[in-house]
Amino acid sequence: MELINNILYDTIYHSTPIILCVTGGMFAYKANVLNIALEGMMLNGAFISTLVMFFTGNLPLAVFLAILTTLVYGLVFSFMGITCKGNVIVVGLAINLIVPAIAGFVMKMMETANINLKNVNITKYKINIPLIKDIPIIGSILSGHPPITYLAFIGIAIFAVLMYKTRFGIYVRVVGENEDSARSIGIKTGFYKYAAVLIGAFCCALAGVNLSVERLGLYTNDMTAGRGFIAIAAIYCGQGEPVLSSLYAILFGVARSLAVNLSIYAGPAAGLFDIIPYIIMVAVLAAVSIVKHKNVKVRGFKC
Amino acid sequence: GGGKDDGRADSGEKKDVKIAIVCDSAGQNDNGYNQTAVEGAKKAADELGVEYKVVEPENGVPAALETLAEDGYNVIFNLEYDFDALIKGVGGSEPIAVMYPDTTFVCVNDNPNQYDDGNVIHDNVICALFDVHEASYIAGALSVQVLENKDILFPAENYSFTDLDKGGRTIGFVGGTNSNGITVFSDGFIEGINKAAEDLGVNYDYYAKYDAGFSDPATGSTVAGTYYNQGANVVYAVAGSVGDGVASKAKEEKKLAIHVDADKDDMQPGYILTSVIKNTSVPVYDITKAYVDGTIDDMDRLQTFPLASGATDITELTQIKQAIADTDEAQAKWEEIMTYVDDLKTQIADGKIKVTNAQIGEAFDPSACKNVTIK
Amino acid sequence: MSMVEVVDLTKRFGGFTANDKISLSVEEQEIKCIVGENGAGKSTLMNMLYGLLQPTSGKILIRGKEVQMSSPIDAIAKGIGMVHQHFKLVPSLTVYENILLGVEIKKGKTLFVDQRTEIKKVRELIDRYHFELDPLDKIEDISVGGRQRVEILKMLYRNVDILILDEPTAVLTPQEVDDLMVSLKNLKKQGKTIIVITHKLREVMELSDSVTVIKKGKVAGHVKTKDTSETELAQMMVGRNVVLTVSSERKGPVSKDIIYEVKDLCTINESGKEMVSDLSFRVHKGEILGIAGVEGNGQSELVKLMTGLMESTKGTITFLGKDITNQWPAQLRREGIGIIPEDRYAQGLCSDMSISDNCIAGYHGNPDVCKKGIFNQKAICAKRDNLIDEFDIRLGDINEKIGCLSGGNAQKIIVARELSADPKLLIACQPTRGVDIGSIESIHKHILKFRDEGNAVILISCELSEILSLSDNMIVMYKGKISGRVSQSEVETESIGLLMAGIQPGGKGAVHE
Amino acid sequence: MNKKEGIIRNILNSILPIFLAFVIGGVVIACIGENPMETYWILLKKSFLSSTGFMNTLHYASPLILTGLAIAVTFKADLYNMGVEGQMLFGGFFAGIAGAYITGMNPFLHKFICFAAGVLCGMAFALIPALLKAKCRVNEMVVTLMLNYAMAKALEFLSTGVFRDLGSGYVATPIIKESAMFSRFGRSRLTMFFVIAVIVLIIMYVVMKKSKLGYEITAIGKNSEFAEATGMNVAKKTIVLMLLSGALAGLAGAGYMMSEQFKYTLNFSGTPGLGWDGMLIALLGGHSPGGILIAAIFYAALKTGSDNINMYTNVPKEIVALIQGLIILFLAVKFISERMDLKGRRLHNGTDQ
Ligand SMILES: Nc1ncnc2c1ncn2[C@@H]1O[C@H](COP(=O)(O)OP(=O)(O)OP(=O)(O)O)[C@@H](O)[C@H]1O
Ligand SMILES: Nc1ncnc2c1ncn2[C@@H]1O[C@H](COP(=O)(O)OP(=O)(O)OP(=O)(O)O)[C@@H](O)[C@H]1O
Ligand SMILES: [Mg+2]
Ligand SMILES: [Mg+2]
Repeated sequence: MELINNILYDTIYHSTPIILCVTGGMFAYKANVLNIALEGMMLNGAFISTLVMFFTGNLPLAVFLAILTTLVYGLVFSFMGITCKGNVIVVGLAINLIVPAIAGFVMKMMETANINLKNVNITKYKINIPLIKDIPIIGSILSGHPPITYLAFIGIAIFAVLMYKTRFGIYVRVVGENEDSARSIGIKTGFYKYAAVLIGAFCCALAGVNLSVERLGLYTNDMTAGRGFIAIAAIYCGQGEPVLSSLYAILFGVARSLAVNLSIYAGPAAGLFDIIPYIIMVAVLAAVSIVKHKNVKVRGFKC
Repeated sequence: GGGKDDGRADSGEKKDVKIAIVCDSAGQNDNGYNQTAVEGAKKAADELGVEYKVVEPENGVPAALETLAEDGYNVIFNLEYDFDALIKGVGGSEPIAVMYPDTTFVCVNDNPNQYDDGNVIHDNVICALFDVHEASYIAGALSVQVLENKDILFPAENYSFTDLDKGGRTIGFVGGTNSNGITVFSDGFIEGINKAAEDLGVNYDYYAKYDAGFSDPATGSTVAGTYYNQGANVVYAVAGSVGDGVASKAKEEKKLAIHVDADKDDMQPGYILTSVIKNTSVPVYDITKAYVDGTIDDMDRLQTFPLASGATDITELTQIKQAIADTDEAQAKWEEIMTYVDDLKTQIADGKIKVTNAQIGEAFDPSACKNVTIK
Repeated sequence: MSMVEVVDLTKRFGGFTANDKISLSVEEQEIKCIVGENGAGKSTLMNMLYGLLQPTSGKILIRGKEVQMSSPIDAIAKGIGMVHQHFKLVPSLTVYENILLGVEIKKGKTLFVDQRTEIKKVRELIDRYHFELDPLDKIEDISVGGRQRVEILKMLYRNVDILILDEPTAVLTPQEVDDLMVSLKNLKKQGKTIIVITHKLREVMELSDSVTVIKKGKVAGHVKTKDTSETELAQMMVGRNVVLTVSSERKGPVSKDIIYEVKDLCTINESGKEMVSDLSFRVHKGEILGIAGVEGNGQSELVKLMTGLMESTKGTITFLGKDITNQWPAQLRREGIGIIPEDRYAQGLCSDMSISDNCIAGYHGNPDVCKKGIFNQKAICAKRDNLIDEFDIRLGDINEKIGCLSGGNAQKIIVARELSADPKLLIACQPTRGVDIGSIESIHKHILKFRDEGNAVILISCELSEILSLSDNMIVMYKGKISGRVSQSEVETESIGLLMAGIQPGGKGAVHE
Repeated sequence: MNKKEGIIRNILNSILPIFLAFVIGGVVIACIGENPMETYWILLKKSFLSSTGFMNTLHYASPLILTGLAIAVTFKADLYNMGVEGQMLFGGFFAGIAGAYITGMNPFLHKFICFAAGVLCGMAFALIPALLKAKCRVNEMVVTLMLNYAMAKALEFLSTGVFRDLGSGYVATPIIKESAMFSRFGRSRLTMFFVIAVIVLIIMYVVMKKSKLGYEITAIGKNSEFAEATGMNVAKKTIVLMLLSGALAGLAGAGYMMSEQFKYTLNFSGTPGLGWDGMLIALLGGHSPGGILIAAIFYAALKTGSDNINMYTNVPKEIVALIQGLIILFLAVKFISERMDLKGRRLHNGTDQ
């Protein structure tokens, strides 16, 4: 029972940053911009928020500056990739290099290898919902998480509405699907691409805050550990649909949580458990794809 | 960070002694193993007037060793486990130790510089080993002692330990990777737990994960979370930044963690029971001093730093002591535990207690630890 | 006062002058046709009128006032709307979303789009202009004609007075063309001014009030429609006499040797629906078999099956006595089947590759250009030069990308490539879609010559006149089946129209599914 | 005339970003009170101007050339093989195993076996996404991304388990035998592996520019529907290209193992990893073999430069990483675009269907 609760709680834990990256990244995906810099942006969010917390202890300021600086990266990405028509993969990879370089540089100047928030008690951030928290299974899913975790899940719905029910969402999709047609009716395609990337930056910053300040109270230079790339994978799996992509993110959270929680029973084979999340993703993807294409008689990949 | 070097190190005109520290991947500011080595170098610079250089190699340790030796550094400390190029030579070239016979190389944490028969291979290579298994042993014994007396020692409102008879006699271990350098900690730790458990007539469960990596604190946090939820009251982390996640989780769960390398007790004050220190500044300073004094050739080519040397130990416990309840009973108990711990230290120093040292290839025998169930 | 007036409008692309001092004027409530060869500069001119391109020099006057348009938004604000040659619709959105794209109706001051009102408005619009559309259909699911209507509605919703249509009929079925002409005339009655670019002179004569002919970026002449004829226009465009309908007259009867046989062929689409069901026909030596039908009745799938782009679920295809069912395009070409694919720039050519690369596509493994996997660049260039010579392909720089060629010349490259490989059978789909009359003439001549050499041709076209004039026999497809077979001697346009609608002439009612 | 203009533009386009990045980096260096010119001089001198330094640069460029090519052959065909890192690790790992566990072998044969092991492993890894793409139409980018992580974990498992060097204090496989090691040229670190990489590069040049396969790669990349319709079996070609890419990546890993690392450690390919570096190199080199060669050498110079700056100045090595990132960022953009009017040109897209 404890184990199940644990698995569920950790699922939410591990899903959150990925969901945030997914919901942020899918607008860029829909706008036909491959934002491979999710990883770097998330890292920046984590770094700046922890840094500001370290020096000021002021959480709102930390979150604000984390978002602001990540938006700057978003702007750089957009400017180089969209306005200057640079190769977005290269731009994204460059940002993924620059963020840890700057963070590493600052920490070197601070003569530390990671930033530890002694002034922060992360239990304080946890929202324990009365009554619900005592219900077995549901309690560990719904209660005891920090605010951004709740935001992330609420965000799925908000972004789904934004994507499908508002003009903004329609335009982003139009820009991605047929830039010519968008231009021919005078939609400022650049603006929507910028906006899509910046939404991504915003969410990634929150993901970073969640990962560092809220959950751990510390920052280390590769703490994002590839979560941004996993998010990209989830976005592709879900083809940028908010709910579907988020489900893939959660799937990953489940797999990861299972891997961590079950590995303590696995003895020497525990090392192999870490492979599970990735294999599950691939297997699910393959299964979905096979079902989807079972009737396709057209050859080639354009269908 | 940085040293005093001014970029003209290759002029070769200076007669001054130059030493270099080649860091491992954690980097010079790791608040641990590398950093203390740098502190040792600083101390040597201040007191002995040597020049020092700290290098964080990008293209591998061998390349850095070679370049430094080429540039006339006299003593080069290698904190990374990569010794093949130095001792054996790779790719058809001579060992670096042979290429630069006038340079003294120091291998920290391992003893690759001996033939199977125990004879030294290169005279200009010194190896420094820390008996961290002994410090871990103390940490293990301390954990049990503290847990068994937790209700007396700690104010109930600050901690939420699992009851001892409801699975609270559980201790976890999170290791970065499954290597001798890590298991040496775990083995000593288990033996220490076993010793104290035996003395108190109780039985402990032991969880261990040896592949948590060194960089993702979130992994440390979740693994520790799992342990704590399984009833563990202490988790010992030997996994770099992952350990920071463990410590953070300890605070979150209001339980205890044990950290490693440097005194990190103040990272989450009150929730880090102790840290197992590996004080690399001692060998760095000592060997540099020997070089400056000209006595380096008389030194043993294998330098071991046991518990008694002070280079490895647990911390002074000042942080945790502040968390102890202000009652007389608690204070008295604490003193009692301290006595117990000091006694163990003496016994180890005297050789009465022998702790398994995986670093030199000794095999750990779980069946000898009857009071610990390894899960 | 003229509605639109263009004075000395010039557009240069680098060193190339696409429009050279063009002047023309369009009166209010007039339908103006603009004709000219491929690459003459028609689209360029219209794009300037719509603000998509900016003129290098010259003036545009709307209702007598000079205007500067930097984007389509400006153009729409000035009452100009355009339906492009290549539709600018978003396939995954619905009809109503596409129509209202850019002018969405919001719920009050919120961010949300008021979908209900939008749908209602679009319904009203559709009813007002008597267009046949369902606002809730997705664009990717509707026919080409439907898409065109959406494009037109998109402009009408924006209340434009001047409507520009760039080759609106190139992809429409005859029925749809007729419907469109009726609609356009209606619009004119309702006060709109319309500019139409087309290659089809019949439509020009039927629809327009006046015609402007453009040749190589310059105006070759303005005429009133009632004062001119198709032949005169053709002469003006091409600069020589053009045979408007090449006669397929043959020297003798079709041979009895069967070259190609399709038997009980079936296939399904993604959702599992049978798109081609139990289809059978034969092609003989020296025969042109035309396949007619309204788009969406399985021709496209049939073509994919015949050209190796799709797999069948049942049935066989035999070629020269050999079973070639489900073979890949490379194998088919090696067997001796030449393929002119349906979509020139999607399947026939690669716009981003050079002319020589495109000249060997499909035959790039042949020993004459490729030995042991390595290309013989000299042979490739020689082959390219041969094709260009032989088929009179006109291009500027030989090292240009294919995408820079005009439609007609690009199409001629495909025809040249496929015929030069000496196939026994040519599968030609829409071989003259969007191609100017001069090129149509030459492509048709090549096809007939190929047949007369004793080879067979399967011709699939939604241009009924093309099928009627070229083919010896024809079959009509309806809902994946053959609804009728006719030979040229007994053909009547009307009965074919009925067959295409699934009705057997003689009042026998609909063909069974 | 036109060509000349293009060349000048290309040169400017590559120099300007580098210049800009160094200026920004210089400002940062100056801000921390160090001398930027001196720092850069060390970078230049140690990476290019001394013969040993230059040879070392070439040495570190060798695996990058191969991973760059591995990326280029797939990216050019519009296939996103993000798994080059994993393929390289896999290949390197088993080349190391073959090198360590096979004894008493003729050195030439031994190296050949190691290379074969590396190439086969690289291909085996690549086969999974290739088959999934070709047979089930699964997005290869996602699969390769996922498998990278899975591979790193699996190799960690193997190197801490069955293949662990028990004598080593950290996680490492046993060191490879002398017969599997490439020996250096003189005092530099350069080995035959560089020559092999260059030979492979030349072969790939011919393949990509002059061969049927190269033609097909371009066609599939530019328009896969066209490719399919003109008889290139895209599914089959996908498998071929992924295997080729995997083989190149495996070769890179094997060569790196035999010329530099000699054993597999958890830090085998460094950060961000040779496969990821390869991606940048392929993109910067415009997917063309010549460009890849230049980009790889340049990138390797920065890498060695990083160590040298670290060793000879007090500038933290993060500065080099920062400059590296900035260069890449700026290189992504063509500062001097083609003639404006050419830029606006749209190619026909065909009728809308
Ligand atoms: N953006 C551009 N850049 C350079 N050249 C262009 C551009 N757009 C068109 N052209 C060239 O200008 C000429 C006129 O093109 P345009 O599209 O106006 O011809 P068109 O008369 O519409 O032909 P079609 O009947 O084939 O549609 C062609 O030679 C074309 O290659
Ligand atoms: N037109 C041709 N005439 C004669 N032989 C040909 C011709 N085209 C191809 N071949 C040869 O037939 C053999 C099989 O051709 P095929 O194209 O199937 O080869 P492949 O290896 O499958 O090529 P691809 O990679 O293009 O699929 C090859 O040896 C090829 O050289
Ligand atoms: Mg046109
Ligand atoms: Mg073939």
